[in-house]
Amino acid sequence: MLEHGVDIVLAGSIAVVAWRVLLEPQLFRSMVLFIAMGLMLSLAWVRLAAPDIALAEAAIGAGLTGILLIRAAQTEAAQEAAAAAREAATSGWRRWFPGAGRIVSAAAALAFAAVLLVAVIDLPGEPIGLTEAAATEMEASGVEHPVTSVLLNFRAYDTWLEVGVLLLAAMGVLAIHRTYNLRSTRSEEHTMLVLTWLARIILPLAVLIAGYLYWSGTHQPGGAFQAGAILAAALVLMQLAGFRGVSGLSTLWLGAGLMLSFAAFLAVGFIGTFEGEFLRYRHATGELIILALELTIVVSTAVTLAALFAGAGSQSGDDSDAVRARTPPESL
Amino acid sequence: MSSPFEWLIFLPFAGGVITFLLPGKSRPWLALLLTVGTFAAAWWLASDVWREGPQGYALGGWEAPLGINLYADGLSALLLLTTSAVMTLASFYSLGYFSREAEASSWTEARAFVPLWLFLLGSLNALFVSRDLFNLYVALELLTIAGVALVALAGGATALRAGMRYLLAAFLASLLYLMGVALLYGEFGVLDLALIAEAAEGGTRAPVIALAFVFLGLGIKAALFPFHAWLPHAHASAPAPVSAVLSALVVKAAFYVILRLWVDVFADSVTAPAAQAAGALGAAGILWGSFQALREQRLKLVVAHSTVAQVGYLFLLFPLLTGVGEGAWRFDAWAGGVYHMMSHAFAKGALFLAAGTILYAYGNDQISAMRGLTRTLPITTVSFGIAGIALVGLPPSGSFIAKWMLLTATIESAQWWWAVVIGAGTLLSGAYVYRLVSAAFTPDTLPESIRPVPRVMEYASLILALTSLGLGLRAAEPFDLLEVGAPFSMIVAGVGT
Amino acid sequence: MTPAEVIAAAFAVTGGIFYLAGTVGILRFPDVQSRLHAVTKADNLGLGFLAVGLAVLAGTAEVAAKLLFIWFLALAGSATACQLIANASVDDDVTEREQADA
Amino acid sequence: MVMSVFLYGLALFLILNLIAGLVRVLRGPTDADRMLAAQLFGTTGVGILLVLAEAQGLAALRDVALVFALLAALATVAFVRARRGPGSSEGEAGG
Repeated sequence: MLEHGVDIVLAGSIAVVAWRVLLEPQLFRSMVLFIAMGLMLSLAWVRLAAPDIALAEAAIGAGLTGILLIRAAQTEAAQEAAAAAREAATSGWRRWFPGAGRIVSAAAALAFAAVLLVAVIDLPGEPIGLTEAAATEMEASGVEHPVTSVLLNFRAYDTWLEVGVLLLAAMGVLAIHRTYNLRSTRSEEHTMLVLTWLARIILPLAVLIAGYLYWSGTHQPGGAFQAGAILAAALVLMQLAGFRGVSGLSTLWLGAGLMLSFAAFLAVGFIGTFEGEFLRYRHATGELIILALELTIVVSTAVTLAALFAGAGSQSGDDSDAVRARTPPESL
Repeated sequence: MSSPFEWLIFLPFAGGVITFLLPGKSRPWLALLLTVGTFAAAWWLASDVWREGPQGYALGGWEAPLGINLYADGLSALLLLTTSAVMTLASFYSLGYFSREAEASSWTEARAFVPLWLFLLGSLNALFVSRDLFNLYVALELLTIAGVALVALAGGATALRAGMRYLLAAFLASLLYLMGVALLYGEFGVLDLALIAEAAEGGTRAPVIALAFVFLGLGIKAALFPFHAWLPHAHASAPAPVSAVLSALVVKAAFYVILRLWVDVFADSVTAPAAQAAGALGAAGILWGSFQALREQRLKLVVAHSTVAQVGYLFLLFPLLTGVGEGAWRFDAWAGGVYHMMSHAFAKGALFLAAGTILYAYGNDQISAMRGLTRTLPITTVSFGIAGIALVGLPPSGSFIAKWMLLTATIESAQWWWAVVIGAGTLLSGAYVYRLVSAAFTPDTLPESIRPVPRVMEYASLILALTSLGLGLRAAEPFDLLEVGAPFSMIVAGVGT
Repeated sequence: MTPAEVIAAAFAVTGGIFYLAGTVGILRFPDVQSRLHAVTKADNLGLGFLAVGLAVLAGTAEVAAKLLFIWFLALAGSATACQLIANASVDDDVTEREQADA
Repeated sequence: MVMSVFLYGLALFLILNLIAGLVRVLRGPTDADRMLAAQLFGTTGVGILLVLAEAQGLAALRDVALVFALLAALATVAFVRARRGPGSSEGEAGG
């Protein structure tokens, strides 16, 4: 009985908080509400008995998203954009119909929710899918956790390309900032003792916990992406505390860190073609290969996410390239 | 590595990794080599398909439903060939385009450009051989992120804003598609397209809402009117080779997924009213895009708006295929549509490259500034003219054949209103192409300073333009290839079942 | 209910009361510096009692150790965070006063 | 059975606490207040996760709590570090 109470309160508050996040005129308030929503979403995954996703949501939602949003919200550009949006919302025809935009978007969202509800109700009642097939073949995959065997063996190709998506995001951010060298980014002052203290405590523990999640991924919820996200958060904390985090890496090492996992999949795939098909590794070596690939995912995820953060913060660089990037050329 | 599938995936992605890690002036040359290699792999796959019929490949040795399977029939093979051909020529072009030694930025641009470029090629290949609903999602994501990054590479506020808009639109589209995929998985319990097609046969299990999500998401990515607003500025602000492949290939990739799902997988589930609606949006796109192209003052924006119009033609396929009986016109319509995809890919690639050359030489791309182009850049003028002919669909271009087949299908299936739309679109495109060509042929005092243009840039666009023309002269082989694994057979259609 | 469950429930309820106190504190106290106490003292104690209760309930040393570790992490994190917030709010106050003087 | 009801009741109570804390985010008045509320969410969230781990019998949820506890302070650190110049992050009063 009470568990339904938990679910109803949780679902209702997620909807309300999401609504406030969207409508909140003040940027910072909206961001803090968004962080709270991330926590609630993680709880929702818990209630859906999906600890793998709850872990990912915790590592990325609680750690990195919050940091990125708060930093972004406090830049002057963001404040100006928010002010301009507020201005636009109260000018022109909207002055005559205050709240018209809200009503329209609310109606659209409700209609969408209703359609989605109908679609979900229409689904066949009995659980179908590939769960059983995955369980039958799990022995041949080399690991004992079904999620890992799907991600790292049956559908390793998808995972590889997803690693590529992450990599491309980082490459894109670095390309936009016109540097593959994060050493030029502004580093924080080393003044806050408390922060140094925190970084000294958190860093080793983060490595420990990431290692634990990585290792446990072979037989229980956990895994490489979550471990990588935690390490990334630790790297960002280092940077914020004034240490050289990922921005201490040279161009070559940064590139190697970003590429490691994608290249490792590529190499494993290539070797697999001698045995049969691309990405084939189902025999005795399966577990070793999966562990090795997961380790590369940990490293690359950590470096990539941390580089996204460092790259996004590199706007204050003063080299001529960055200046050029901000000045629009006469025509395009 | 004994299968062309392996090379198609391996070559571009390995190239992306290597060119990102190893600095050196040879980078663009390596990219060129790899695009040529990819073309060879596509040719290999196409000849396998030609001789032995549709090809399959089980990644990791795991057969569907558990694993991911690749698949190629005539349609995939033709699109793979088109992709690597256009990208090879655009790579040639970029050798010249990024060699601006004088500007400090050229090095960073080229350095960022080559790996992203190869990743884009890899994701296009991955998409055209995929036979898995979720794998298609991943390939689309990869494609989108590479595309956005390449747009933003141009630098400057305009390009960044355009890239951001592109990203947001594509992101919304991805989420819609993914939601549809989740619902389809809930309905069918598998992700493999062939298995879903089996389960959906007869149309008794038609998850309408899921399909609506999927097609809406893909429609946004394919810039179907009225979801096209992100396209013109994104395509016009990018560096020239990027503009070319975005308009020629990336938009088509999303359309390819629609086509695959519509005719191969859910043929019995889609309804005639839905097909008419898709056709109507396509028609609106043709008219609106052409109209905007007529009003624009900047060359690249004209060409970009024209893409919105040309994508519209593709959506006219669906009313000609769905719910109008089993007549011979169905193969005509289908093959005409696919041929239009290819022909437009080459023509639009040529136009964007030529526009980039003008921008490169003149420093701006105002149409009014194009005067005297015949004297300053004669080869570019010629490629402009030829690509223009192909775009309008005059004989002997490939578009002419494509439009002819579409027109035949509209008449035979007694849907004359689509013929009116095709006619009006052709007239409008004739008008905007004429506007450009006449500007080029207007003699005028030459601008004071013209930056010398590397020859390779001019010839790359010329070859692309000639290819789009050649498609009209040698149509037999492509059509035969297209028939391998095709949902509508020419022979069956000929018998008139 | 077994005696262990009764003890566990008692600890957990105590933890809940501290959480409630924390919430009341952050809502009712007059300024940032006072509200800091809600987090640093009440909530952390709440989590501590809760962890002890759940450890008793789980009954294994392994889980108990993990719960204690989690509590320690939360303590370290919130202690630092609150110190940082306190610093920031003091800066704010100083600025306000300077602005008032000017 | 009794224990299960008790644990879910406790979880519900903690969630309501969390929701009540949202009021402070809306009211402010300074950004520091809002950040403080976020910190409170972290501690409460860890508590909820631990209770649910016991109630649902999913040991893996303790790992989720562990990750939250580890990373809870990060947003605050970013907040303090990103403040540029005094007064710039001053929120408007009321809410």
